[in-house]
Amino acid sequence: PVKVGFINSITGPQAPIGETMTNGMEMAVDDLKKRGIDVKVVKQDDMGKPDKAISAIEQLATGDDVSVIVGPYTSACAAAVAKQTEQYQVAEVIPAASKEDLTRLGYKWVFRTNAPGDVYAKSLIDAALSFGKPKSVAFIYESTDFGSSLSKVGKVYAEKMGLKVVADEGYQAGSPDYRSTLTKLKAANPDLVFMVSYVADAILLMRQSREIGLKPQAFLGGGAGFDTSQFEKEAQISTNVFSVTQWTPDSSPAAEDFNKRYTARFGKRPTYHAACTYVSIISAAEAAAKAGGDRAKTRENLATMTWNGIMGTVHYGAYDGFTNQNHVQMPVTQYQGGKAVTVYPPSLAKGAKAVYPFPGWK
Amino acid sequence: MLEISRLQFAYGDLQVLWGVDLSVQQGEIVTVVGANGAGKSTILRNCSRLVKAGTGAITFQGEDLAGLQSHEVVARGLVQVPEARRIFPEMTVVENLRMGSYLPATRPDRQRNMDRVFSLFPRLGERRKQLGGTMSGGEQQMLAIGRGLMANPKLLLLDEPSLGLSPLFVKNIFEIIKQINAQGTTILLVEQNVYQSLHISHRAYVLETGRVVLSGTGPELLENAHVKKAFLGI
Amino acid sequence: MIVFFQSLISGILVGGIYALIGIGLTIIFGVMRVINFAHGDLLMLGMYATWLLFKYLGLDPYVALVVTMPLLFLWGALLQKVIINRVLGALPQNQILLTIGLGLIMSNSVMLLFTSDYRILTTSYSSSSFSLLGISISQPLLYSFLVTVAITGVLFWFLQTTDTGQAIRATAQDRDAAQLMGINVKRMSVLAFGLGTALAGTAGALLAPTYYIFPQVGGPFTLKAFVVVVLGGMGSIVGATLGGVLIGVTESMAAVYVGSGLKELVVYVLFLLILLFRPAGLLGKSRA
Amino acid sequence: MRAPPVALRRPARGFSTPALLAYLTVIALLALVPQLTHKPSLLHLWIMVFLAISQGAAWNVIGGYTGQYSVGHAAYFGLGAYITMLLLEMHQVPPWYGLGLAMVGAVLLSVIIGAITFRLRGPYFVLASIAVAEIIRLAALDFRDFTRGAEGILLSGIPPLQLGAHLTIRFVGKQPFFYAALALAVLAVSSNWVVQHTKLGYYFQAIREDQDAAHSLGINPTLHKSIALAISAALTAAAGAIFGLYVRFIDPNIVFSLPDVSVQMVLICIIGGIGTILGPVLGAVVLVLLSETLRNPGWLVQVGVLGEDSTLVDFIEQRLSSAHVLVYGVLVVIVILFAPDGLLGVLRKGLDRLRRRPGASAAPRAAA
Amino acid sequence: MTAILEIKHVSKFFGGLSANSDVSFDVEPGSITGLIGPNGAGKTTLFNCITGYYPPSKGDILFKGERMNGRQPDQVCRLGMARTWQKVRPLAKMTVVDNVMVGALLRTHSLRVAREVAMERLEVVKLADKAGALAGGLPIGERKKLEVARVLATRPELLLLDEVMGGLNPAESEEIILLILELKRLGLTQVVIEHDMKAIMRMSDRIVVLNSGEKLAEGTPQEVAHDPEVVAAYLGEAVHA
Ligand SMILES: Nc1ncnc2c1ncn2[C@@H]1O[C@H](COP(=O)(O)OP(=O)(O)OP(=O)(O)O)[C@@H](O)[C@H]1O
Ligand SMILES: Nc1ncnc2c1ncn2[C@@H]1O[C@H](COP(=O)(O)OP(=O)(O)OP(=O)(O)O)[C@@H](O)[C@H]1O
Ligand SMILES: [Mg+2]
Ligand SMILES: [Mg+2]
Repeated sequence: PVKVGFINSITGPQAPIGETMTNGMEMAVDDLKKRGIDVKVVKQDDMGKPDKAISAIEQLATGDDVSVIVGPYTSACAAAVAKQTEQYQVAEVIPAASKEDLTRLGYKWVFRTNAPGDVYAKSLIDAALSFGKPKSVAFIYESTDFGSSLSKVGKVYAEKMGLKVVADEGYQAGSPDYRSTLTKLKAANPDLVFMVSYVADAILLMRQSREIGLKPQAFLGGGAGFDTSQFEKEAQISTNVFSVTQWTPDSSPAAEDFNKRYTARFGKRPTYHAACTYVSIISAAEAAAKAGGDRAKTRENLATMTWNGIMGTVHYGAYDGFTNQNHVQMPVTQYQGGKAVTVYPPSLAKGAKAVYPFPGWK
Repeated sequence: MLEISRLQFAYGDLQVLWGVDLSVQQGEIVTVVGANGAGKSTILRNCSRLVKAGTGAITFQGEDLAGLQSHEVVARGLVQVPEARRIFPEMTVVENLRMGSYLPATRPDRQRNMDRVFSLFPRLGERRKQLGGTMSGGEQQMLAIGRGLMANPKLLLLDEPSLGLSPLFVKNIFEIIKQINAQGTTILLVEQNVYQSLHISHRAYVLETGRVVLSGTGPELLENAHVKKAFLGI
Repeated sequence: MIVFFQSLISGILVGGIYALIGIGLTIIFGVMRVINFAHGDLLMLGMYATWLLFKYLGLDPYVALVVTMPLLFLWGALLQKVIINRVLGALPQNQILLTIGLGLIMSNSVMLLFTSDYRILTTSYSSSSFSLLGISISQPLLYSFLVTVAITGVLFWFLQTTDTGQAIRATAQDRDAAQLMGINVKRMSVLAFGLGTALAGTAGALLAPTYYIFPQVGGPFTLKAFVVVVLGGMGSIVGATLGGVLIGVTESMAAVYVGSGLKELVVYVLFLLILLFRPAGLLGKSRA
Repeated sequence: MRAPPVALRRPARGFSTPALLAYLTVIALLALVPQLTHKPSLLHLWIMVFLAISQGAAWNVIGGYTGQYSVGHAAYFGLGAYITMLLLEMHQVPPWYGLGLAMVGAVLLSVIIGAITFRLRGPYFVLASIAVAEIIRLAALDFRDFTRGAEGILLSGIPPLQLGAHLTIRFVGKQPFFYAALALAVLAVSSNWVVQHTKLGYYFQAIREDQDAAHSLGINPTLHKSIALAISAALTAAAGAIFGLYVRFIDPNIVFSLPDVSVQMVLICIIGGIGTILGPVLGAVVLVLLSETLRNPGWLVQVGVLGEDSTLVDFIEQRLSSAHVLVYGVLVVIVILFAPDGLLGVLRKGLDRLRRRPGASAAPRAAA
Repeated sequence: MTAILEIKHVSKFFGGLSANSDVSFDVEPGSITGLIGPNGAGKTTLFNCITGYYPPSKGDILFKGERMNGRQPDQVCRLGMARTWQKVRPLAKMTVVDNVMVGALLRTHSLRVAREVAMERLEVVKLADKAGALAGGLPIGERKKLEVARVLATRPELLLLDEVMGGLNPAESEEIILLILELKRLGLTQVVIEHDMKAIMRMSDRIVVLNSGEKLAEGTPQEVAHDPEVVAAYLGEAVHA
């Protein structure tokens, strides 16, 4: 069998996402088996800490002799690992870390499946501008690498598109009370509220927005917490909220099939982390299998092959200063009737119409 | 009333008591004298179960104390006023005294006992609201004795009650001890003020390096040559 | 102006919950001189208990308090009796590490049992509010605040006036001496830890309808509880209440007038400033 | 009554030649390790162990000897990492100067922090130390222009170090970091030794035991606590700097972490044995290896301790793969409950018992 | 000869309570001054003011002609004025000899010298055989001796002793009295707080009596012992030496 190393945040603060990624990995292994590719995945936990990630890569690269590595999840760990993979000459496929630099430093052995951070913001703002004529935007985001770099790009892009940035609030996650921040936002009266936050803070932010009656033309959610099944379920607050995502189940029949099988198996909707991991494992394993496990050849294959699957066409190429970067067209969804519906770009929307402006709280 | 037999005790590797026999009869004042480190306080701590004996037996009113916890011993009427006072530093004088009568059985007498303490130690009455920790050394000593009295003790163990008291008050304290005793409380006293304490006690023991070397009535021991030389400096 | 009052009100209401967490910690510290680093994890247990009762029995979180409080009390008492009791005489740093270890055990056991997924408990009033002169007042927060006020009052009365309450304080100050007063100090510790745990759990239950639940949720609350307690003066219930509200308001105001990212920073700076001028906290007895 | 278990102890130990020889031998042997093995994963573990030893020994100076239980040492660790990395990335200052500046910076910071926190005692001090470290973490997150905030700093490269005309050290692979970390560990452990065997150490311990009494004996507690903290901070900052350079990426939540740095440092000392020279060393070795084994038992196979299909590895991988933090917690609790003086205490007691058994007569220990 | 220690109109208030009020007296070099007074008279508080633990609320304290107000305890000790604690404060987890070495290290940097000095001082107080024991395990009497040995090791010129005989039996007190007299012979000035009147009368050159924070009397032992006010407030009956 081909040996694939898989570095993931099994424990630590990122564990919830790590778990969905493990699920994605397991689906991929099963599907590969059906296709006659026997994969042995060697798991390593990085606990969300870069020094542990280094331990992990060393063990995988020199001890377990894997042909290719998938992971790690967080940008911090991925950054620490990237340099090592260059040294050990083993390809690393990053499934879902957003830090742009990872595929901008010209690393030869580092590949990335998901779209880097800048795409999130651009897609959302493009979508909003296509629905209506907003004049101003407020940013509220978690002060993490993901949150702050996303909104940094977002602010630059918004200004370029003629929007006025009326508020810029980074917050520390883990506080039960964002009401005052939201009140301040409300006082600034923005047309768009651009939010970036992890899983459950998204729900908190929307609940408290409802409480204090914040009512812009649109709530734009920058992926992550706004793109989860839990958020979807909270219909009272999620309805009409937009979110950008790496992947939607309704984008293709393959995706829909994946969605069904995943939901049946794990009892919840797959997040894009799961989908991206699934895709990353598939491409890594197929590249390695075709290379007979040889690391250099595996790298060659990753750089040249293309895949068609649940994320459409996957190819790790060079564009806009990125290298070995899969070019993802990020869809924008809107929660309508308790479900995420793709509303942008029109090519993926399949006729669904966005509700714009926000009609108000029920 | 209190019967200690062949009590042995060690702190870790350090053996302190080497088989002490000692008894206190109802109504008595019994004093234990001995040099520093002889183990006097250790005997009292064993009685009040702050430390648990290695071997030997302690019975109080016929009941074996092995197996009992400190607070259970107190409930039986055996109350210790510890060495170094051990006042609750962040409680006021009144609160400290109140804790003395924590046990439900003593609560009905609380007010009466408190009045009695204030009349024995007027200084405490003047300082009802002062925090225990800020009282002077001697004041704390008064508070500690007063607190012990609040518990309606049957047997009161006093560990160096005169320590740090002014001469006038030292005399007072021995008067007070006699008075308490006369009111029906049996007393086991540990004192460095050998002269005064032997004077008021019915019986006394001399402890040397963890062994009882002498015992007798107070006056007897006062006349004893060894006691005179070793403790009275005569 | 509306912004000011809005943030003041929500600061006070959230401060109520902080106060409750702080009171639990202060009682534990007060009696056992143990800084409980597992406090947030006890709160987390309270949240899970509430969530389970809501999910499987459909019990409203506030109603469920009658179950969660005693449950957490028992859990705390058990922890104390079996484990923490053994380190009461130990060095403070050992106690700190012991509670850290216990916290790790609790959060990771919960993770094994319930996975690390975020749980959301949505009640009909989870995002409802009253409106008062243009200021919105969160319904769940208001309920929580009232519960907190009631609990604080009862506790204060208990500790200041009952003999058991005084005995808890006495135990805190000198365990040996307390034993000599006939106080069963082990029982007092069990009582105190049970109470502290129950309060942490209650805070968790009160947070549950408006917050989210996951195994590691406790960490930030532990820190917050420390700040609350030290600010108010360790061992002081009134101090913790004051500290909680003060911190709630400071956070809220700082988020508006300084910046959302800086609100915690402002809180810590305030904390240090107060300690500089009042080393024993606002209501602490300043004795070395 | 809680009686200290051992009543008699050797009076202060003097300078002992065998101990020094043993120490030097161990260092020499360790210096040979990279020549004997080229397994990067093994060298990585050594580096982690050395850094942990440095951190533990650094904390020991202030926590173990001086009795000030700081749970905020992440402040110095992070500061060290940030100063070195920022200087290198933004101003191309080579890290060997950066490291020195980091240590100086940490000392300055320690003076400020000391001025604030040393007025406080006991639990107030502990919590204030946490607060200060949190303030610095939050500031690092928030003052983005200066620190790049949560995005962190990714190192692009370390310039080679030219020593004399012939020796060039390139910072690739593990070796240079191995020696740097080893040197720091030696420095840190030696500092503990010096503290224990000089006036300074006596003063630190006196403050630990009773600050007021120490004060009345002519010791300026604030000054001496500040000295202890400065030593501790400088060593901690150096460890942070080497960590950052080695891992090549830092962000505030990593290097200013309360659980992963501040608490870990305390843990190392307590598990090993607080206020002793060997304690932090032992603690560091045990903790690093333990957490690594639980996280990834595979390394034992790689090193050759266990066979390829060892059941232990399987057990840990199968059963504990997501529970290793839980196991870690359980072990911490067990050590604290059953070995309150740390593993060194357990070892000592064991040795004492062995020594006493044959010919338990007059043990001439009190003299000397 | 000028006084080594001058207390000038010193007052100390705690809230509304005045623990010392307007206390003045001088201490002559080489003399022993007894400081007595009822419990709570303010004796320990005065020591605390002299040695820098409390700033006096009013008044001045001069040591060797230098003003001590505002100096920290460690500076005071370095200048040659050392005190013992009524509530003894052993460095519990250090050995007896280490305890004394801490004091000795004030005047030397060498551990070897300090250890020699420490052992010497321990001989003086007859504690040398316990040198290796942990200070925390000593009984009260030995702790007091340790306390004395430790301050002696700082080589003070003026020694303030706060009830070092408390808790000792007469025979043991006698040892301490002889020690104090011996120290006097060696030229050490001492201020001694003690409730044992016999001892005080025997040792002191002068006695100062405090009562409720105020100086009640001052004079030779004989004068003080027969002062009716002192008898009434403190002694209860006249004491004859
Ligand atoms: N907690 C303890 N740990 C170790 N040894 C102790 C402890 N307490 C007392 N000792 C030792 O036990 C012996 C007896 O002590 P104890 O306090 O009973 O003496 P004592 O007769 O009361 O003396 P004193 O008159 O000084 O109070 C002493 O040698 C002392 O060193
Ligand atoms: N920190 C403080 N706060 C409030 N009152 C205090 C404080 N320290 C001392 N006092 C009070 O000041 C008075 C003098 O106390 P001090 O300790 O000086 O007495 P003392 O003469 O040494 O008595 P003793 O012989 O009993 O030791 C006492 O009434 C005491 O209660
Ligand atoms: Mg005694
Ligand atoms: Mg006094």
